[in-house]
Amino acid sequence: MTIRILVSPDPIDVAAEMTRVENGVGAVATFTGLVRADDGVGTLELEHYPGATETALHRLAEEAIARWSLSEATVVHRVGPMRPGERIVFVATAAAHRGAALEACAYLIDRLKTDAPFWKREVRGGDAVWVEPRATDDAAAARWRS
Amino acid sequence: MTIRILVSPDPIDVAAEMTRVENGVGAVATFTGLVRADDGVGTLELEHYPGATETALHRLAEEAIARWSLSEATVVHRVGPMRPGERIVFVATAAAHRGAALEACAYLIDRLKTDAPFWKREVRGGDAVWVEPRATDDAAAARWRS
Amino acid sequence: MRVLYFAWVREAVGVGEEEVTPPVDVTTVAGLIDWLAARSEGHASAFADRERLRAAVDQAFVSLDAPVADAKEVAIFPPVTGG
Amino acid sequence: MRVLYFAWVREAVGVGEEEVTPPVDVTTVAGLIDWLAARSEGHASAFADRERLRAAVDQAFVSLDAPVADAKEVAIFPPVTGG
Repeated sequence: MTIRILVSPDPIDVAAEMTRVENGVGAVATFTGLVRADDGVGTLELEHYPGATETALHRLAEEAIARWSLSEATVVHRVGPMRPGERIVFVATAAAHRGAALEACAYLIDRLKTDAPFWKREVRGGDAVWVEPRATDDAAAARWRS
Repeated sequence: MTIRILVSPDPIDVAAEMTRVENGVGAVATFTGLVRADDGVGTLELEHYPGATETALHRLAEEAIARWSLSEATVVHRVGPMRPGERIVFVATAAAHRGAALEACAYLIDRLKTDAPFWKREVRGGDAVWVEPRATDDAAAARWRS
Repeated sequence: MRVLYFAWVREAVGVGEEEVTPPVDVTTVAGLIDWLAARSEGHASAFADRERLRAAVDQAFVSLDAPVADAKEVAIFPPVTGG
Repeated sequence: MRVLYFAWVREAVGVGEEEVTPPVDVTTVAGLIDWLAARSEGHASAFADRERLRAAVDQAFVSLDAPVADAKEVAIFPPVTGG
């Protein structure tokens, strides 16, 4: 199996990432998180903890591969400033069957939200506000611990 | 919201399909089913029931949109002959939040497997064999009826 | 009434569709299948095991006890295996 | 020991990282935060509410009662909000 972790200020190329994981397998699931265009955010800024971020994402991918026997796990997270409609994060999982790919994809994005050192700041007009963590994210991550 | 249903002998362009559903929303989930390269199939042939297929897929998409408040639902299914590694089916769902997009994507592929009139025939060497339905597919579709 | 066949049902019958005029006492899909089975050895072979058959009446999936009296199009086929 | 700050903790402290030499009685992350809080008004402001702080020691996430005695790098930051 292959793990691909990329943390970068560049736009996320989902076509290239998808082609990469479609490697002889039967099932690929993906999740893409985008900057919403409907809540007045002009710029979203992503700060992260270089080094620790990649380590955390790699560990999550290893856990998903072991738990669901994945053949591929990809996590790409953009950092720096981005605009409404742009991709923030892309997760892809590949497996022999769809159940494993779909569950592992949900697992990775749920765990990433609580266990990887990224921080979002929303800029609306002249105001920059750090995004507060959401209780629903903690709940979503906790359901995988049972 | 927008429903896109496409049943076609042409290869599935996932990049174009993904871009289409990333329409101002926060979350996009996708599932891609591919012809596996590891079990000796030389050609996979997909037969369908023209007209009834599109109606069935449209109905499933409408149900998913209503249940998870999706902004977009796309189901693209290839028919005719295809080779190992090629895409058979692509499902994409878009919503404000990830839970809705991920669940609706799993729902659509689970229900499609039991409720849309497609039939697969695998050609290995000179032998063509119609694929038998799997009990696990019935179980996967049934879990959404609770 | 137009009858459509798909997958191995189509192969066993030998045609993908045919126009038929069943007698008035054929009122359900199961009754239609009984009547069609007498048309040829291929039909008889295709319809030998009812548990392996599914049907649609006017493009809506139905059980084999569904009525066919007013149907324009009846399809008979194996359980689906797409996706 | 190198101390890193992120997000609003970084903004409140005023720097992203600093090199510090805490006294020997600073043995935990919480103890380090207490000691750092006295360095400036910015530090005090950043560390006012412990419940809003998270930490990593040598790039591994830890609770605030984790030891820091042998740490090369300690990071202090708000709960994460990526993805």
